[in-house]
Amino acid sequence: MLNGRIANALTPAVGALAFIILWWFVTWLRWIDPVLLPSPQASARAIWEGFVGGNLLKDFLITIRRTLLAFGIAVAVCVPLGLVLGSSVRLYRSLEFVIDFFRSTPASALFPLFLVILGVGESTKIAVAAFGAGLLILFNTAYGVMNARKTRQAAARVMGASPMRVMMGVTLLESLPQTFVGMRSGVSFSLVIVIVAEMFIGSTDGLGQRVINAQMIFNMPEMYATIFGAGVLGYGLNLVFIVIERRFIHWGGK
Amino acid sequence: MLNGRIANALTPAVGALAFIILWWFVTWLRWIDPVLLPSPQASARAIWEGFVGGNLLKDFLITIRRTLLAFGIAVAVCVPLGLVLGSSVRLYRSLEFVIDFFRSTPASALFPLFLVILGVGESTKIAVAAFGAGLLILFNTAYGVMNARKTRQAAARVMGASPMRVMMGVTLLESLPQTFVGMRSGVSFSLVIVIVAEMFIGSTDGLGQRVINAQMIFNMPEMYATIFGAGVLGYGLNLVFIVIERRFIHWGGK
Amino acid sequence: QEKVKMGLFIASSAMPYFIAKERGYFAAENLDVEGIPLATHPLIVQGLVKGDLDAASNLLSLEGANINALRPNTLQYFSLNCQNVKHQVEAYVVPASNTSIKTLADLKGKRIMSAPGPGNLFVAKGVLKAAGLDEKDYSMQEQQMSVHMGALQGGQFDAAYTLEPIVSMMVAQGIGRKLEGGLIAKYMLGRPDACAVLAGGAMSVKFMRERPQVAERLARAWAKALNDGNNDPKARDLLSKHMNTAAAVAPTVPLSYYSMIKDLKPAEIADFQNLVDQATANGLVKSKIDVKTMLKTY
Amino acid sequence: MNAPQDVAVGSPRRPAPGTHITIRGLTKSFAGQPLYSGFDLDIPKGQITSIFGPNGCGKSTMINMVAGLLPMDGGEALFDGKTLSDTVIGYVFQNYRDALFPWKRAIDNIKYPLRIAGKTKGECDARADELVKSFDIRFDLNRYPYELSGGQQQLVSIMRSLAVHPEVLFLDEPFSALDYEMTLFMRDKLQDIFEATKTTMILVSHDLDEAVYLADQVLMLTRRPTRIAEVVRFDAARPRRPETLTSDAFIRAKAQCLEVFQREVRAREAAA
Amino acid sequence: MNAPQDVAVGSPRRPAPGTHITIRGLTKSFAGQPLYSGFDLDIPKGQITSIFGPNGCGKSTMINMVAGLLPMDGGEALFDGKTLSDTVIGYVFQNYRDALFPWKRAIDNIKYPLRIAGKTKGECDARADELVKSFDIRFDLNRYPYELSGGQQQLVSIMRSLAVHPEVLFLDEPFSALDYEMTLFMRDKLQDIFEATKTTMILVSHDLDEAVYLADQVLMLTRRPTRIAEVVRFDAARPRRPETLTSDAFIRAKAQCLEVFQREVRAREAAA
Ligand SMILES: Nc1ncnc2c1ncn2[C@@H]1O[C@H](COP(=O)(O)OP(=O)(O)OP(=O)(O)O)[C@@H](O)[C@H]1O
Ligand SMILES: Nc1ncnc2c1ncn2[C@@H]1O[C@H](COP(=O)(O)OP(=O)(O)OP(=O)(O)O)[C@@H](O)[C@H]1O
Ligand SMILES: [Mg+2]
Ligand SMILES: [Mg+2]
Repeated sequence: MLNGRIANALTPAVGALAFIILWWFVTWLRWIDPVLLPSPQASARAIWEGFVGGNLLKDFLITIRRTLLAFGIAVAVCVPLGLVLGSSVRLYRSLEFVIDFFRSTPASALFPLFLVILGVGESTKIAVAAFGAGLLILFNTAYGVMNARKTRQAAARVMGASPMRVMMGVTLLESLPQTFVGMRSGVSFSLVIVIVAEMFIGSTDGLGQRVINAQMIFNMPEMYATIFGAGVLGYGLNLVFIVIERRFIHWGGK
Repeated sequence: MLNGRIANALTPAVGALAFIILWWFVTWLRWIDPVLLPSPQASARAIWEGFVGGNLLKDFLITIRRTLLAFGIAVAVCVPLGLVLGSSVRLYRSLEFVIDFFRSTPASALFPLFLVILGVGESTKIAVAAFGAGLLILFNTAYGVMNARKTRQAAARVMGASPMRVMMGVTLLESLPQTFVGMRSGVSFSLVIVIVAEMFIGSTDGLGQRVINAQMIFNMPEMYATIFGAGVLGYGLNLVFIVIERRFIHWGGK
Repeated sequence: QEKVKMGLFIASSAMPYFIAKERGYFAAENLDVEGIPLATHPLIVQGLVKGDLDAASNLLSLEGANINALRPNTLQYFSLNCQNVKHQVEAYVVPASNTSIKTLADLKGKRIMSAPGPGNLFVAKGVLKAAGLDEKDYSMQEQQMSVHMGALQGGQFDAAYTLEPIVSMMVAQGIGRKLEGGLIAKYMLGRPDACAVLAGGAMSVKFMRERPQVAERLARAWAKALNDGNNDPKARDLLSKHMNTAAAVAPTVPLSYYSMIKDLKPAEIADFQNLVDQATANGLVKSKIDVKTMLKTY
Repeated sequence: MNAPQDVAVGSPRRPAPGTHITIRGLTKSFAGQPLYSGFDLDIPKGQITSIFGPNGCGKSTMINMVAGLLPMDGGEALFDGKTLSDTVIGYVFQNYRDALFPWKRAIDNIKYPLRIAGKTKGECDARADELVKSFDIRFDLNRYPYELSGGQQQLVSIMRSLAVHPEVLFLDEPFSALDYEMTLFMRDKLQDIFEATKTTMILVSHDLDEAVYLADQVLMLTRRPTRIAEVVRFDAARPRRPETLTSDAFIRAKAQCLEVFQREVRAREAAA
Repeated sequence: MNAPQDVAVGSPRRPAPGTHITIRGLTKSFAGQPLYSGFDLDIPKGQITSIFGPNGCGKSTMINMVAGLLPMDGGEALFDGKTLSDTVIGYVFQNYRDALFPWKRAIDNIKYPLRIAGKTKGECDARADELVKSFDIRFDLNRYPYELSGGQQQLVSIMRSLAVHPEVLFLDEPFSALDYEMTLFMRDKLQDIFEATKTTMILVSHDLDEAVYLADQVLMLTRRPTRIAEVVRFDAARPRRPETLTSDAFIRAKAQCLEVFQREVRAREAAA
């Protein structure tokens, strides 16, 4: 029982460990020039120095803030929208063009458009990330609803639940496993776009700006350290969902 | 009956039309300076000229080729892998870090790494797109398997189907609705990364290179025309899946 | 024919490559030079380090200094591009309708955008410092070059530190007015005719060591191309064809001055050293480096 | 592809007095094959109507349409002058497994219709307690539905349908998964509830004993395209008890049902 | 929380001669509550064993474990010296709806186990035809399962389990959704198949008539933690026909079952 618990807790670490060992191995064998790909130790040192001396922590927090803001907006708008669209296949089909269109357009190509509309401030970065993440969430939620069995919604309806109640109390929960997949895609994507935006749209802070600055002055340990930080952050955000999912979506696959 | 058919065929056009009308409206009212956001007519003309005079068609085809190659690799590798990982939750959890890590890292930040490994040729663009799309497909397929009911797999097993047969004949089909969502996310993402890669790495052709060139010389009609082309291409690729889905995944939600 | 891979950063400073290619100078040396466009300089450096690239047509000087500081003997410049008041590549631009800003000093308290990257920020700020403005006196944000025109026109910024050909296009389209150009030479190096080296042609040391004859032939072809670039106006036709310069401004857009290392005057080398030293002091280059070690005379 | 309109036995166009649900001109086809065409039926108020018919004759489809869960191709169903949405309905799905909410514990599934009806938490708890006591439930209702056995799930499904004192109760093979004792117990329970509340009940069952034992009238359906073969009344006094099963009236009614059933089945077989 | 190990009636540790499935020391608990602990059972070869017991006593769980669909916490099940994977099994799930493949037409569902067994297309078609004829199927097997009524789905599920001439056939409430006539027909059909093939059959049923009518022995289970209350043999000659239902032997066996059942139910109730 206890052993099981420990094993459970350690499972997620296996991948991380294997990944770092592989990284270490590649650099140790010098398969890749250490100037181009620094060792995990060098990157770890850069992270440490960034936290202690530099303002890595600040950049970290700023990026998290932007990501969560963007993601929050995306969820608030696109989960309900996805439920509504998914409930009417015809409605969804009629809007599918726009959804697939923008899903297939690089966020970086849309920067100019967002800049034109929202200016160069903070809001553009958040808006473009919310937009990108929102599309994924919308898409997944709508498909979750379309692919869900209809019996339970019918059951709620026949018990006299209002359409709103059916939607929030049944349809939402019915599509939740897929919606969660969408949210996890969305939170990662939101982080990705925030970082890209920080790289390319006038930013003086955030992980993206650190990445691009480190890259420009060819400070590879710093660059990979920051990328690694971003990846870990992404996993961390996903972890929140994994935990919620385990707690709340116990019925998946039952 | 016939009316229904026509309505069905026209449904997808509604969104596209609304989108173009909105675009036209915004530029017509001059809410946004036409130098920054050209009208749909101007962009249409640019597309026309690109097809007739320029080599837009060639760039189009090159981008399609790269996208499909990357996507094909991603599907071939990641659907089976997703089935295997999804069948064992513990295995998936142990690798989840790596999957979520890379899902949360911008492809553009990974270009240096891919360049280091694969050099500056064509293969890098395809590899990085296949990698990005593959992660999404893997993630969706694995969750499709995890969230699928287990009864049918049990039924196949008890009828004496080999594990391989259960996987390909039942697990795959059981998770297909979600796998399809993953594939559609993947094909769009693959297109996005190919375009971004064409913008960034060693490319003398493709839609991405057109976008960046047009952007550099501030040829906005050409830029938006190309982006529009990319978006339509993305919808087109999705359309293939929508059609296949309608034909083959008739049991979704039943 | 010997195969050579050359990294390109698509900008007007890549012109020598296109001249040599189109006018057959490479072919005359029996070279098959493949140009590989890469959108950021670090990717070019990476290619040179790894050996995917043998040379680069226009690699930022600070990138070169940096990699050589990190990893001595990685690459050497065999030609440099000088910019100064006569060859104005960089400039401060203000909206055309704005008449209140007449000198750099008037930028006090303004919102400024700069070309992106630490190198550009370094010079954009360095110039203003030399003009007497402290960093606190203005706000500066970097922006992708592609949004400079839109952002200036949209009124989101009061001024832009930007580069050719954007400067010319802003002026030609009536969006902006050039406040002052050739800033680095004048303000940071102290002489209007100083040679501010922002980029140059580079070869990897590995390439030069392993295929010295090929390197030499490449340099010979290159020298011819530089000569055309400096003196033949018709070479500019290539700008709009290959280097993302609008046809309207291509004939007149200012370009930097190209020289092979052997043609550089000692003062110009000293200018180069000066600029690199300032960058080093600013933390942009890891450690102090003697620029002569990264120059190769052909 | 319209089959000739059947004249439903005992269903004049104008609803008979005491009718609760009036079905008129019900038409439905699947994949171009007609299931119902112009089907008329009156379901009397405050009585138990059993529906008895072969597999696939459209029993589930009919009650689904009447309860508004499936669109009709044509026709209408009226609820004693009220609209469907004003009527409190209880419904036990044939497919009970898919109709329970797996995200709610069994007990919360039972309380769900009470919540919908706007009852307070106290009222919900009280009613749930009452149900648990009355059905003498011996398994843990704090489990999730997917942790219950088939019969337990069906029992929860029945309790849920009864929670709100419905005006009309649809029961689609409600006892199919219950054990021997529970089935007997539930028949009597249902009868008790009926006597106490006079709820209109529509019971689909393949167990002829059960169908007749509980019913005021047994609706005998034919194979598709579905008609009413006959409506057999069974007027034995309530409460009916196990002895009823051996009473003359019961045996007569059952025999009549069987005869109609055999006749219809044979007739179709001959025709086929 | 270990309940005292029950001594299973009629199940010595060494399998009785003619045993097909030997279950020894079966242990299973859910959520910390024991369901089986040290359960022993011998299922005789070439006989029909009915399992009769209250809802939630673990009938489905037991046959699921024996068929390898659910892991045991402890214990083992042996198949006449063979391993489970070498044994051809037919299985009708209580949850038949979720066990059919919705991506295959009904007819292809039926052919699936034949395909698995490596039969050619021709053989599959021939066997499917044979089944369709033998079951006198009158609905369209080219429909997808979700287009069928509950009873039709169950019928398809039964046909699928019979397609490959299994050595052991597990039937978990296989007739629960079938109509009156079909149920009678299927009982006889199953008996015919049994007589022709002597397949070992394990039948879970809540219909005591059915359980006894078909069985060579009826396994009476108690409530959880589950023990064998009694094994009632019924040796009437086959083929059994409707007349059997009125024979003395039948009435005796049924009465004995009922008595055991009542006694067990009462005993537990008193204990509870
Ligand atoms: N979605 C569908 N597509 C095509 N045919 C359907 C569909 N749904 C139901 N049917 C057909 O309609 C008929 C009636 O189905 P229904 O479920 O109402 O039967 P039923 O009387 O409830 O049968 P059972 O006693 O088996 O539950 C069946 O023959 C079935 O095949
Ligand atoms: N996943 C689970 N978690 C907890 N308890 C479970 C789980 N699955 C089954 N049970 C419990 O195990 C017991 C046996 O279930 P099982 O389905 O075997 O019963 P059964 O004898 O087949 O009943 P029925 O006649 O209703 O089909 C039940 O009490 C049930 O609540
Ligand atoms: Mg039915
Ligand atoms: Mg069971």
